Amino acid sequence: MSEALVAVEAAGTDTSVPAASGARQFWRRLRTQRAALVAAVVVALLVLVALAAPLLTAIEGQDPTTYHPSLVDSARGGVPVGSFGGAGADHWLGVEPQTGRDLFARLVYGARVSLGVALAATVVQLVLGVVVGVAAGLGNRWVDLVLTRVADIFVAMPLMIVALALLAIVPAGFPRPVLVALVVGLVSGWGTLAKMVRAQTLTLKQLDYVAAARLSGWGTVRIARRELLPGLAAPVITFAAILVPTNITVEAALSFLGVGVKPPTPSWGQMLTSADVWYQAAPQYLLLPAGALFLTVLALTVLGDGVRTALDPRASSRLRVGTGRRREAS
Amino acid sequence: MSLVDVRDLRVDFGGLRAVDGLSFRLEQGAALALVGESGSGKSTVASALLGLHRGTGARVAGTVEVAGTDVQTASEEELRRLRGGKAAMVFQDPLSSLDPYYAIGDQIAEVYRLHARVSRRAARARAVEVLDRVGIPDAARRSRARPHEFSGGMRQRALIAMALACEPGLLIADEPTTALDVTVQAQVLDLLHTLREETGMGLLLVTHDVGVAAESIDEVLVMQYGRAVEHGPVAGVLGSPAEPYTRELLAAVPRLDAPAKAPAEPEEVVLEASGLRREFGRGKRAVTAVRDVSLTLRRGETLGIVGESGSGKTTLGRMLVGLLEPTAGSLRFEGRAHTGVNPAVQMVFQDPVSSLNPRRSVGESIADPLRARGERDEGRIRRRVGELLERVGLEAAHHDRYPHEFSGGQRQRVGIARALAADPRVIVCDEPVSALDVTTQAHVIDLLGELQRELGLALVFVAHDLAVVRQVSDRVAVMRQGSVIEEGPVGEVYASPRDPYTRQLLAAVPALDPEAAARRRAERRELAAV
Amino acid sequence: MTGFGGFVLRRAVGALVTLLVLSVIIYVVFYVTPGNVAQITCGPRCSPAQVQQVAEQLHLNDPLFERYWHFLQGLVAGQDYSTGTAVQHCSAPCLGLSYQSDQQVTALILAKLPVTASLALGAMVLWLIIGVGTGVLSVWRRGRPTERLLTTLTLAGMSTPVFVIGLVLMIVVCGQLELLPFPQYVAFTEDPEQWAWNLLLPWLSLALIESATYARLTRAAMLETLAEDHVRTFRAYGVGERAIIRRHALRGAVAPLIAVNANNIGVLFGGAVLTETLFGLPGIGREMVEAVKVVDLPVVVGMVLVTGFFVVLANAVADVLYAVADRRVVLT
Amino acid sequence: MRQPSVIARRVAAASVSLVLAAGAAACGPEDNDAKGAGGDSTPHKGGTLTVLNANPQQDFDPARLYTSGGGNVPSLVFRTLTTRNREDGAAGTKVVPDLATDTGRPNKDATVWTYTLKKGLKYEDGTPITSADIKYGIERSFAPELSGGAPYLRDWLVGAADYQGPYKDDKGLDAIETPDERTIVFHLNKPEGEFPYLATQTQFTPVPKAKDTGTKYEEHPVSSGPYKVVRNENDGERLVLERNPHWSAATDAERKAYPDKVDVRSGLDSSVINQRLSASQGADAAAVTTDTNLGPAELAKVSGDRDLASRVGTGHFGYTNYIAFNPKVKPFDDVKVRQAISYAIDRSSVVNAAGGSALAEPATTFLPNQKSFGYTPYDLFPAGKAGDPAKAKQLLKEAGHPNGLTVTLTHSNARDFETSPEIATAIQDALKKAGITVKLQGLEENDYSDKIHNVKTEPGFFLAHWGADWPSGGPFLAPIFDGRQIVEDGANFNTGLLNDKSVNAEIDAINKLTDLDQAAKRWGALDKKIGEKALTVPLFHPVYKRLYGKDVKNIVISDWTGVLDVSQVAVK
Repeated sequence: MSEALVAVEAAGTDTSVPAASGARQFWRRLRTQRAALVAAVVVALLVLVALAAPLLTAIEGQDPTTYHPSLVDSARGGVPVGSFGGAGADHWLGVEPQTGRDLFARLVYGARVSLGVALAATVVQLVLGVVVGVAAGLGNRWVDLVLTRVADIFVAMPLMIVALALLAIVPAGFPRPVLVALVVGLVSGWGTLAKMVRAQTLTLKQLDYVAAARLSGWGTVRIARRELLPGLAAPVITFAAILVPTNITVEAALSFLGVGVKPPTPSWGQMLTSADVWYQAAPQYLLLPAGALFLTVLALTVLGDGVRTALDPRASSRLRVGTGRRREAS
Repeated sequence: MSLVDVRDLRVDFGGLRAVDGLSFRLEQGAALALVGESGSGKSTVASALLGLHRGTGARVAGTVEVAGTDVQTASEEELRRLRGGKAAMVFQDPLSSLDPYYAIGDQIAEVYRLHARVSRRAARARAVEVLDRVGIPDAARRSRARPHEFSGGMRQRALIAMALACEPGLLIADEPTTALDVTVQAQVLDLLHTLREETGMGLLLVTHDVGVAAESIDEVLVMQYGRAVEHGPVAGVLGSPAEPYTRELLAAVPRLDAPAKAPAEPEEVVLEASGLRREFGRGKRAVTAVRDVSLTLRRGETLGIVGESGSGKTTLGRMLVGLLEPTAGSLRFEGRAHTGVNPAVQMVFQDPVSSLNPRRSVGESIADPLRARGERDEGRIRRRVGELLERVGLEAAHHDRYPHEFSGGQRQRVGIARALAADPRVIVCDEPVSALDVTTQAHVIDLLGELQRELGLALVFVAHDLAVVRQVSDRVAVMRQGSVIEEGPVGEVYASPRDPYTRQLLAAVPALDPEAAARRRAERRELAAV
Repeated sequence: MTGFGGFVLRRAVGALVTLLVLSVIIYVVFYVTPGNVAQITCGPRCSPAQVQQVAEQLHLNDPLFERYWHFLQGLVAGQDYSTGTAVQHCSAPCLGLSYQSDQQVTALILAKLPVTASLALGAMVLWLIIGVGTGVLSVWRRGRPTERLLTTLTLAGMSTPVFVIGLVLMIVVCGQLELLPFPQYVAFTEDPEQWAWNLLLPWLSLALIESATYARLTRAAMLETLAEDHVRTFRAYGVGERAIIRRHALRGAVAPLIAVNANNIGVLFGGAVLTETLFGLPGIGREMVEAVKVVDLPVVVGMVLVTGFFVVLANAVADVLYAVADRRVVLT
Repeated sequence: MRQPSVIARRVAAASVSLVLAAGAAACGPEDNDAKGAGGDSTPHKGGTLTVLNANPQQDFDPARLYTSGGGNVPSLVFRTLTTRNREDGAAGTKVVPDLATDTGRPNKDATVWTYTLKKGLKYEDGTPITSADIKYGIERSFAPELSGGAPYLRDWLVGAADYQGPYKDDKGLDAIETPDERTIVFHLNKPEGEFPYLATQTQFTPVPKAKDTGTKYEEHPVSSGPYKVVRNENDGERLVLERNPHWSAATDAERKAYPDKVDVRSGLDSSVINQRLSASQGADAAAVTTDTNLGPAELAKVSGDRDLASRVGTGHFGYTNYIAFNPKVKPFDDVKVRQAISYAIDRSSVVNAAGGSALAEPATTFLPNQKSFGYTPYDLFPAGKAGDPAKAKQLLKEAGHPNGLTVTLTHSNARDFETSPEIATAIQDALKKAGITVKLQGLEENDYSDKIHNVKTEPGFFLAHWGADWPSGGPFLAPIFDGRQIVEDGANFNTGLLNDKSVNAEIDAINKLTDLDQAAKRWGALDKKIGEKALTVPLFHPVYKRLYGKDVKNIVISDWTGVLDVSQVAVK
């Protein structure tokens, strides 16, 4: 998904008139949205599956790396023996072509890597985007100019190319999933976020309660932390909800180009990359990771929408040029 | 047959009853004002007249007949014919009530073509005609402009033009002047008056401002909590109100003819501004918001700063507290030059919603100045916040509540408590009551007065409402286009304004007395003719 | 400086700074990238002496700043180079020669750009049709099963990597149903009809992935507009739901659509690496990945600059269009 | 030379590292009678042959090409002194005359080789081909601007080591004499019985000096073969070849040149190439590929379809994938450890990871399993199908590692199913049974290639492969095991750092032989002798399966290239 969409969507969250808030309110409003609740449960389950991968595979009695040469037909390119890709009591979802590795185990371990990488990259993007954005919004003209320019450079940087180069530079000993997460986080997404946060900061900075905090005698850092950051939560969370699925697909694309997470570590993107040619001979090999990815993106998107609605129930216009006076609310 | 006949109207939103058994009639060509404070249900009634609650989840019961259409039972098609065709509505915020993307003439033409089967050209011509009718100069050209290219008053005229396009029998005006400056407000009210005289249409005016009502109508219906409190001819209701609530409402309205404050004893100067100037933007695009303003403020006195939107009064207020750095000029506080913020100079903000962080408890917000001063003892902080809350008329137990749990007036009290927490010697109040209902307004003004006497505070009272400023100030400065054009003791300035602009401003203030209103209207015509 | 001229000047200066810094970053990154450039260029069986000759030929032994300076000189003044038998001139702005193919990078880019542009612009048309159409339909049918179905379908497109969508489309549409021939790039100048038929599947693959974005954006912007006061005005004047959606709600979505679309197009002009690879389109993205793999620095820098230029340009154009679409916006 | 394109992902050995530009890979008819699909199997002239390739013909300069036997598409345009025999199977490993009248006349110790050109040879513009043009063609391959070819000319020709090509040094190479227009004589600095094989490479293509445009020559190289270049777009991504009217079949016994036109489209995704060939629609019915094989997934699909299966060829190419040890790194200095690993290898799971038994044959010898290489079967450390962990454990115990061992296996991150993570993981999995814990170290391709070919950074235990420059033991064994070919300051291929006097002496001795059958036998014996040192663990020899369009006839796949020979196919 496009970063710009994220920016526009998130910017739609109007903070100029802060919504009545508090965590309780937020949960109450989230609870009223059934789709979002279902999505939250799905996301929670996915995370749980990822965390419990060793346990789940232990129950199945398999692991994600052991080869089972006897379960594939070597003469036919290693297509799994038996119907449904060799699915059965031993291998719940069948085995991987060529190697005979257990697909269920690879899928749940893949969830670990894919979700882990995506979440970690998102954290990097959020930290960078918010810190740079707030600093640019609060800093003087030069700080603003330099930081905005830096963000621009990262927006203009082609992700795949720089990722290819960076992933080649770092020594092989560095844990690969961490590296992929760092590179994805560093190179993509945050520039747009920073520009959005900057714009939001400039808006928030004008708010009376920020002025009041200044009059109280607080310094810039404290004001940023106590008064601005909470106000940025809604657009930033919205942004994050869209960044996570984007990062999952970026991981898949990097795998396709051969610089993603390395085998034997399974990830959904890497499974998809190996599986697309098997679409005709062993369809389940492709459909399983594709389905998992789809479910994740769907759940995260719906949840993101829900969170956004809960944080900002008034679908108010981002373009409103208000007169500054309150409207009669009868 | 009456133009409007409402019988036993009840409107429920979820569990909340907004209108509760309201009945009234409006005859052809007559004018009725629905007057009430926030939450009285007056705007809900206006919407119900056009069936705008359909499909929104609100439950509407009772009978509503408008121009012969039973709104409750009418078909979609009948409703569409009613809306705009027989009864047209003018909304409060003229900017957001027009589509920002289309030319104003096109928007009027679009509405006109819905009700009159005419060509695009003819509809466009009609749009120019009505725009001209409401006094838009050079209407043919201006009809091609988009809403943001119009001033507030012009936009309101355009909305009225849209309403006029189909020659409806009834005009419903929902707070048509709330967002406007006082002089513009007067012009719009005058326009409505003229139009009614000429076209003979009925007018239903919805407003919280009794003064606005007095200017324009025949009958008044005062509402509270969704019910009618008092209903009768305007002179009767406003002149000799029967109900206590009506009396309270009227008493709270600041009047230009009320006794002015006795001038305070001159004491030492606490704040002195000389040659303050502020520009925004750089180069050719620079705009001077405040130019060469010099003021002095003495202990215990209130300086009123009055002006219309864009006059630079808010910018000046922010410079006085140090939130904005002046481009030129200097400030002296208690004899010493100072820049930047100073806890001893505090501010009370206009909007009680945006001036409190919605995500922090009010106690936390009030404690900010204490903590910033280095106070670390939680017990002492809590005690002091409790005292402050009680001092502004709230309870110490409110410490852990969040802003949204308070009403507007209460929130403004919290804002005052926060300002007080810094032990200030000067408080700049930027439109502190303009967002409040009149009764609440009066209470907050009283509170500020008490605090001033008790603590010897110097107050700067920035406002657009001349009556309010007159009520609270010792001295007043009138601002226009960034400069102070007139300054002096309240009595002098209001009684014998030297500057013609001041005179114009004073003439524009709505009067409560319908006769006085008529007289003023005549005065305004004269002033305009000059 | 005011007005449009000032805007263009400010943006141009900003873009120049951005691109220069970008090129420095790429130079440094590729300087530390592993891979013996001379050995790769010469071949794995080249002797150390030969590798040295090649390194000298490519100025690989010069210090980094000198090489960058050389690059800047070429950019401003052009440069001469030898083909062995003759001296050729690479006129400014010269981005240097490919280490691998000895071709002028500018010529390389000019050859690839039409392909990438064809891909990007066609895909844009399709995703706007599919995305905006879906968005409008889901607003019109809001709260009903149709809306949920549409949302789910577009999200399915968004969550499937392009290499999966593209390959499956190709197998089904070209291989099994035989509705279209397998795509192979035909230049527009050569045969416009064949150009379109052959690009249809790549366009569709990209459009299916991107349309979710536009559907969601359209829907969100329209719902937001529908909640605005001016829509209430037109409802109060008897304007019907269909006209409200068509005339007023959709209009409100135009400006954000422009912003997002321009940004996407800018990024796509930098090459849809995966799509170009899968469909064998000789575009910028694929060339760039190939160049990275063989550490062909001049090509990488040149392509990154062009890519970055298009992103910057697209954003500036977006700002202008945004201001045209929404006259309240002032260009800064 | 250039690295394989990223496009050639997913498919085993799309391009073999040493024969990239030509594109090696294989295809041969399942049954041995070379027949196309369809009723009339007689080939006719005419039609357009489409070639669908993954890798563009980026190098189309004969000086820059690194081919085995002159390449495939290039050999349609470039004729060389000698060439490979264009016959199916083992017969195709013979070297035969091309421009020359014979395969070369050596002096007694094989240090001077003399060739005579056929009469009536012409370029595409009708000018005659002279021996001086061949000399010039070879000389320009020494120019640093045109680097990329094989190292042999520089190593073998007298005084060529520091020669920088005719652009910098117009005196030329004295080692090549052209006493008259049809005669060319090569002076070598040591006996090389295999010189006729070398003369098949494109550097032996005549280049008219007047038409030489240096680095731009590849845009339109002057044809000496049956076709000339009429279109070359996007750096070799699209090539259109049409008949060269001045080529005469009478002077060329090898190239059949049936189609009137050859349309080469490259830069395609390998899976798309196979999809197109299997659909065989329109022009694709007359299509072949010279660089893409069926991958495992496609093989699984094809094997269930009778029609498709009849359009699959099988080919072999001299190529071995193996594990390399660096005996300077502990614990691989201990031959017992190396043997233990040899015993523990599970070749069936390695073969599966490489694509299954149809795409890979388990290898126990370093030399490819072909007669021309002198293949002598041996299995010195029999691991059976699935490895012999017991024997391995025993050896480890003897080596002083009773409790097993932890080692690091270095591999590349390429997606080639050769040195790629899949193979490494299969080995990791197998060695676990023998108590050897394997840590994987995956390197990016450039990094991998830098590290394993540098004596200072070479890891102890890594995946490697080697392919033939021509079908003989010489270029297969010498670069890897000849101690004098250890390169200290550049790309080194003697990864076992073996410098054994008796091995070196035997290599010299065989090189003197001009009887190639005799030489082959001795290479085979040498291979076994080296194998005893356990410096490598041969894993598998790839097998190439290739689809071709349904109208393609006269399929010829030699064991030299393993590639469907485009000079032989007909589409009518």
